[in-house]
Amino acid sequence: MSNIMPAPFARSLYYNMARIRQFENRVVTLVDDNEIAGVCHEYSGQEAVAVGICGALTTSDIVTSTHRGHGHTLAKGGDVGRMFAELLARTGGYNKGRGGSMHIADVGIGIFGANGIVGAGAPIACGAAHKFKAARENRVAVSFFGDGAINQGVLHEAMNLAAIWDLPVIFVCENNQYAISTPLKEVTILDPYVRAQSYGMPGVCVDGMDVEAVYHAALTATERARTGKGPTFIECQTYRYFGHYTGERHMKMNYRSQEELDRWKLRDPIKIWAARMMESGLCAQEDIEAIDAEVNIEIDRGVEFARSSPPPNPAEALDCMYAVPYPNTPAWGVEP
Amino acid sequence: MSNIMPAPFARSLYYNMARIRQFENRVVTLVDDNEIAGVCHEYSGQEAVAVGICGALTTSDIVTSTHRGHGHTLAKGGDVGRMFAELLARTGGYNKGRGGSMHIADVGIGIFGANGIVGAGAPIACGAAHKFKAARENRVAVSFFGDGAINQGVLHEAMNLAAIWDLPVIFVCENNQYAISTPLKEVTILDPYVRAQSYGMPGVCVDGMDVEAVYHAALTATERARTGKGPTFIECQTYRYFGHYTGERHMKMNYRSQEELDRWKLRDPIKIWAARMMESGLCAQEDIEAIDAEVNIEIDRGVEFARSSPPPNPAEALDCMYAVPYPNTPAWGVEP
Amino acid sequence: MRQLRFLQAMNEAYHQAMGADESVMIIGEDIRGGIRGETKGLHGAFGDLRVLDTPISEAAFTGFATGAALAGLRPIVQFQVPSLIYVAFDQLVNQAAKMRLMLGGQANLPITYTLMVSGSRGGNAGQHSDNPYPYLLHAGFKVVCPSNAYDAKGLMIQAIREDDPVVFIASAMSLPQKGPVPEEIYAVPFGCGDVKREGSDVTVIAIGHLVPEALAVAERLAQEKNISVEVWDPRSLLPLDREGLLKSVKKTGRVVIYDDTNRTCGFAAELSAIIGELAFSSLKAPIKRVTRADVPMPFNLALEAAVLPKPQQLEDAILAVRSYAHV
Amino acid sequence: MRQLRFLQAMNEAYHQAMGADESVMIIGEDIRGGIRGETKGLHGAFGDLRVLDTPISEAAFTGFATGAALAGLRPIVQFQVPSLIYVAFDQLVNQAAKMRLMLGGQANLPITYTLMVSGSRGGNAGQHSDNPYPYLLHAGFKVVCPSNAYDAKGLMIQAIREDDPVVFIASAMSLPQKGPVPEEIYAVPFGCGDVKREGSDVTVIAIGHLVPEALAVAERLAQEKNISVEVWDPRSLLPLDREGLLKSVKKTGRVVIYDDTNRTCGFAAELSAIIGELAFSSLKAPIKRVTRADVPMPFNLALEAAVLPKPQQLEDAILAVRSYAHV
Ligand SMILES: Cc1ncc(C[n+]2csc(CCOP(=O)(O)OP(=O)(O)O)c2C)c(N)n1
Ligand SMILES: Cc1ncc(C[n+]2csc(CCOP(=O)(O)OP(=O)(O)O)c2C)c(N)n1
Ligand SMILES: [Mg+2]
Ligand SMILES: [Mg+2]
Repeated sequence: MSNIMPAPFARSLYYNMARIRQFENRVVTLVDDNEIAGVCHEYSGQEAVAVGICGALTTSDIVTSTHRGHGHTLAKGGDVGRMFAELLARTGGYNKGRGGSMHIADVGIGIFGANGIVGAGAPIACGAAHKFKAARENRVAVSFFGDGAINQGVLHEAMNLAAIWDLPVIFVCENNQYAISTPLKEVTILDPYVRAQSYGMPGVCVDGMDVEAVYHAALTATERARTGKGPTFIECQTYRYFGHYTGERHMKMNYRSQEELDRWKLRDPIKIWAARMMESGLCAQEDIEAIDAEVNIEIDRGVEFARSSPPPNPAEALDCMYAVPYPNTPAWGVEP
Repeated sequence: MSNIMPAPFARSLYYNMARIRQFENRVVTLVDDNEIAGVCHEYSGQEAVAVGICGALTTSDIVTSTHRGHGHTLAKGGDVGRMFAELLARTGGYNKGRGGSMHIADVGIGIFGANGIVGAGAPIACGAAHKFKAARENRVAVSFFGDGAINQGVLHEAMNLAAIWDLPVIFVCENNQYAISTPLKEVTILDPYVRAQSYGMPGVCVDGMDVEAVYHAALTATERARTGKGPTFIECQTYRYFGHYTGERHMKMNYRSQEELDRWKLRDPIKIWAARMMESGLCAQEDIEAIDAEVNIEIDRGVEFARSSPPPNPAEALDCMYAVPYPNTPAWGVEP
Repeated sequence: MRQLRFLQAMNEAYHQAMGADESVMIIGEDIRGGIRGETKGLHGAFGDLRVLDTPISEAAFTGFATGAALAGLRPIVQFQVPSLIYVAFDQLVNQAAKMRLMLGGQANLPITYTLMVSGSRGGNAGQHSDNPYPYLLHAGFKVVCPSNAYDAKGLMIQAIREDDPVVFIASAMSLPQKGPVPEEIYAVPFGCGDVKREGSDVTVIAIGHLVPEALAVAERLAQEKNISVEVWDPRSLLPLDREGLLKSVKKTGRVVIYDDTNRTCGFAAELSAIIGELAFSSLKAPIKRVTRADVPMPFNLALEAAVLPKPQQLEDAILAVRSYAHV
Repeated sequence: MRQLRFLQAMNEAYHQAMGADESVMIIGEDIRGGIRGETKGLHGAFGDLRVLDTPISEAAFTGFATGAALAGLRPIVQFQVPSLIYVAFDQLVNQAAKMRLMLGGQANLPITYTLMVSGSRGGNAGQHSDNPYPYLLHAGFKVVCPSNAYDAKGLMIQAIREDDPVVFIASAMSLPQKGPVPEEIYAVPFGCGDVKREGSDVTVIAIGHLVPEALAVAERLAQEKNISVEVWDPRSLLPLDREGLLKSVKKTGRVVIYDDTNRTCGFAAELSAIIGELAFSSLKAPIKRVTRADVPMPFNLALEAAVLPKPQQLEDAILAVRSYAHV
C-alpha cells in the first residue's frame, strides 16, 4: 500500500510518531526531576494509533481523548511548547496551568480535551458530531478510549446514539491489552469491535502498531462519516511500553511479563514505519535521522518555552470557573 | 409441545395470567376511585412473559423487576392481598405502605423489588447470582426490563459481569415496542438480543404472547444457569394494552394506532393459551371458567384485606430507613 | 396581564428562545410527544435536528449536550424526572460543571438542564420525589428555582442566554400554578432575590413552590396575630443575592428557612451558615430550618406529609423565633 | 503499642473482618494487584469468590453489591478514586441508600463503600481531587471519616459490621500517616466524636486529614498566644455525635469549622446550621467556616493551595472568633 502514499505525508506520519515518543521520554525525565506534578500516563508504544487516525483528520475535525492523552493531542497538531507549559502548570500552557496532563485541550484546533474519567469522552464527541451534521459541516468527531472503557455503560449509550442518528463519529478503541493491572481477556469475552457491530455500525480491528493500517481504516471511516453514512468503530491492537502511569516504575507490579513486553517491542510502530518507508524508497536513513534531530530540537525548545512561562497567580485560582461570575460566586473557602 | 406439559402445570400458567389481568383491571378501578395514589404502570397484555419465565423458577430463585412490576410479583408467587394493601399504602402491604407500585417487593420469596429507574435492577440481579454461585446454591436470578432499558449503560455493564463470571442470571427483555412514546425501532438498529450476543452469551428472541414459548426458553436458560454455564438473554416480543401508566388514559397521546393495538389483541396471551389448552385436551371450557371465577374471588378478597389493613402511623414516617438508627438519625425536617 | 400556567410559561420561553437563536436545541426523552406540555409544539416548529427525542440514555445525552456546547450550540437538556440526574451524574459533575475551569477557560458551556416535576407530587414514592438541587449547588452549577410563572419564563430565558451550565428546577407543585406573564421575551437576571412580601418581624426565606405557602402563612399571621413576616425568594440559588438576603435579615433579626429538600447538607444549611457568619450581630433568635426529613419519600400520603415541610411547622417556627428572648 | 500506617490499618481491618465473617466480600478495580496496598494479600487469603476484580463498570459493581447484600452477603465496594462514585451515583443514591425504606424494612444492606485517596494529593487536578462526602450525607448514607490509623481500623470494622450502607472516607493525606493500632480486632462505635485536644477558648471542628493540622495549629496558638483551642473530631459524620459537639460548643462559645470539601451545601454548613440553632445562646462569636473553595481543583500546585483550606486560614479564623466582641 505504501507506494500509493506521497512521501511528504509518509514522513509526516513518522515525524508525528517520533514527536510523541520523544515528548514522552522527556515527560518521564521531568517527572523524575519533580518539574511535573501529579501523574502522567505515557503513550509510548501506541503512537501509530494516534498518528494513523489523526492522519485522516483536518484541523476542523475534533477529538475527545483520554487520561493517556498526550499522543492524541500531539498527533492532532498540538504545540509541544504549550503542552509542556501545561504539564509544568504555567500560564503559557494550553489550559493556563489549570488542567494538567489529564485535561490538556486545545479547543481551537479541535482537541476537546483529555479526560480523567474512563469512557466519558464518547458522548461528548457525539454531541459535537451532531453540531457538524445539523450545520451541514463536513466535519468528523473522533473519540479515543482504551480497552478498559469498553465496559463503561456510557460508551454503549454513546455508540447507540451515533448509530441511530448516523452521526459523523469514529470510535477508536486503543486495545493495549490492559486496564491498569487488569487484562482485557479477563473482563471481556468477545473482542471490543464485536460489541460495536451490535449497534448496527461497522466495527473493524486493525494492527495498531502499523500506522499505515490504522490510517487506512481511519480514511474509510472518515469518508463514511463525511458522506453522512454514520459512525465506525476501529479497534487498534497495541501495547503500552511504560507502566499504567509514571508512578508505576516505583512499584512492584507483575501483571505482565518482560517477555510479553519484549515481544511487542519487536513490532515497534516507529521502527516498523521507518523501515517500510526506506524499503519503499519514500526516504533514506539520513531523512529519518534528520527528522529525529528536528524533533529533538522541537522538544528542547518546547521545554524551554514552558520553563520561561510564568506560573499562574494564586489570587486567580477561581478564574475560569464561570464565563459569567457573580459576587461571591464561585466562593472562596473563607469569607473574604 | 403442549402435550408434554402436565395439565395442572398448564392450568397454573393460565391461572397466573388471569390473576395478573384481573389484578390490573381492579387497579385501574381503584385508581379511578382515588383509592390508589401516585401512578401505576399496568402489565396487561404482557402476562405471558412474567408467567412463562416464572414458571421455570422456584421460590428460592430471585427476580428484579421494573416500574411495570405487578405482573412479575404476582407470577413469582406474590400475595394479591398484600399487593393491594401496598397499593393502598397500608401497613399490611408488602412494604408497609412505604413502597407503592414502583417498589413492591417480597424479599422472602425472592422478589427483590420493582424499580422506578429503568435498567437499575440488572446489576442487582447479578450480585444475588454471585451469592448463589459462591455459596454453591442451585439458585437463579432473573432480571426483567423493558425494551427501553436496552439503551441504559448499566444494563450493558451488568451483562458483561454476568458473562465473564458465568453468573446464573437470566436477562429478560420485555420488548413491548415502546418506551413511553418512543418506538424501539427509532432508538435501536438491531434487535435487543443481538446486543447480548456481543457479550458472549446466548441471546434468543421468542413470541412473548405465547406463554409456552416463553416458558421453554426460560427452562433452557435456567438449566444453563443451574449447571454453571452462565447467563442467557431472552427477548420477548409483546405489547402493553394500556397506556404507559394509569395517567395516560386522560391524555391525548398518538404515538401508536388503534389498529396496531387491535392487531396485537388478536393474539391475546390469555385467550391463546386457553384455546391451546382446550385443543390439547388439557382442560375444558368449564375449567377455564372455574379458574376465572376463583381468581375473581381472590381479587375481591385481596381488596377486602387491603381495605381492612390499617394505614401506617405518621409518627413512624422515618422508620425503616436504617437497620440501626441513631439519635437524630435520620433527622426530621424540624428540630424536635 | 395575560395569565399563564408555570408550564405554559416554560413552553413559551422555549419557543421564544429557540426562535430567537438558531443555536438553541433541546434534547431529552419523549419531548416530541410532549407528555406534560412544556415542550409542546417545539418539534413541529424547529424540526428533528433541534428537537431530539432520545433513547433512555441520560448519561450519554448529557455528555452529548456538553459536546454540542463545545462545538457552538446552546443545548437544553430535559430530565423527565429529577432523580434521573443520578444516572448522568458523572457527565454533570465531573464533566460539564468542571469543564470550563479544567480547560483554563478555553470554551463556554451554555447548557440549560431542566429538572421536570421536581419534588413530591403525591404518592410517587422514593425514586420520583427528589428535589436534588443541593447536590448540584455543591457541584458548582448555577441553579434557579422559580416560584411563579413570571419568574419561570424570565429565569428560563436568562438560563438559556447564560454562557454557563444552569439548572432550572421545575417544581411539580408549581407547574399548574397560574400567574401574569408578559408576551414579549424578557429575562429575570440571576443573583437578584425578590421580596415577595415586605415585613419587619421575621424573615422567611422560601424556595420555589414553598413561596406561595409562605405567603399564605404570612398573611394569616398578619391577620390573626399581627406578626409582620417578610417573605424572601432567592430565585437563583447560585448565584445567591447575598446583599438582598442580608438586608432582610438585618432588618428583622429573626429568620426561618423553608426549603423542601433533604435536611443534611441541604440549601437551608448553607443559608443558615452564611447568615450566621455574616449577620451574627443582627440575630435576635436562632435561625430555624424547616425542611424535608432525611429520608426518601415514603409512598403513603400521610407519611409523605409527615416528611415534607408543612405550613404548620413554618408557623410554629415563626412564632418560636418571634418570641425568642436572648437569655 | 505497635505503629501502623492508616493504609496498613485498613488492610488489617479487611483481613480480620473477612477472616471473622465468611459473608464479607470485596469488589473493585485492580484490588488483587493491590496497587496501593490496602487490599494486599486478600486475594491470596480469600480467593476469587470473595475478592472480585472487576471491569471498569462502577455502576454495575455498585448495584452488584446491593444484590449481594440482599442475598445475604456483606460486600465491601472499593472506589479507586472518590469521583468515580458519580458514575455509580444512581446505584448509590436511588438504589442502595433508599432501598431499605422503600422495602418497608424487609431487608438490610450491610455494605461498606471505601473511597480511596479522597481529597487532593498534589497536582491531580479537577477530576481526581474531590472529597465528595457532602453528596453522600445529603443522600442519607452513614459516613465515617477517620483522622488516624487507630480510628481507621476501628471504624472500618464497625462499618463492615453495621447493618446499613456505610461510606468510609480514606483521605489521600491520611493514608501514609502512622499511629498506634492494637493487633486484635476492635470497633470504634458510630456517633461518638472525639475530643482530640481539650481547650476552653475556641472549639475547632476538624474533619479527617485536617485533624492533625488543627492539632498543630492549636499547639502553636497555645504556646505562642496562650489560646486554648479544643479540637473536636466527629469521626462519624452521619450519625453525628450532637451531644459531644454541643458540649464543646457550649463550653467555648466560639467555633471554627475546618473542612476540606466544597463550601456550598458542604458539611461545614450543616454543622454551622445545627450549632446556630441548638447553641445560639452560648455563641459569643459568629461561627466561621474554613473550607475548600467552590471550584474543581486546579492543576497548578499554588492554585491548589489557594483553593484548599489552610492552617493559616484556620489560625486567622480562630483569632477572629476569639477576639470577637458582641456589639
Ligand atoms: C470510570 C473510571 N473508572 C476507573 C478509573 C481509574 N482508571 C484510570 S485509567 C484506568 C484504566 C483504563 O484502562 P484503558 O481504558 O484500557 O486505558 P489505558 O490506561 O490502557 O490506556 C482506570 C481503571 C477512571 N479514571 N475512570
Ligand atoms: C433511567 C430512567 N430514565 C427514564 C425514566 C422515565 N421512564 C419511566 S418508564 C420509561 C419507559 C421505559 O420503557 P421500557 O423500558 O420499554 O419499559 P415499558 O414501560 O415499555 O414497560 C421511562 C423513560 C426512568 N424511570 N428511568
Ligand atoms: Mg488499556
Ligand atoms: Mg417498552
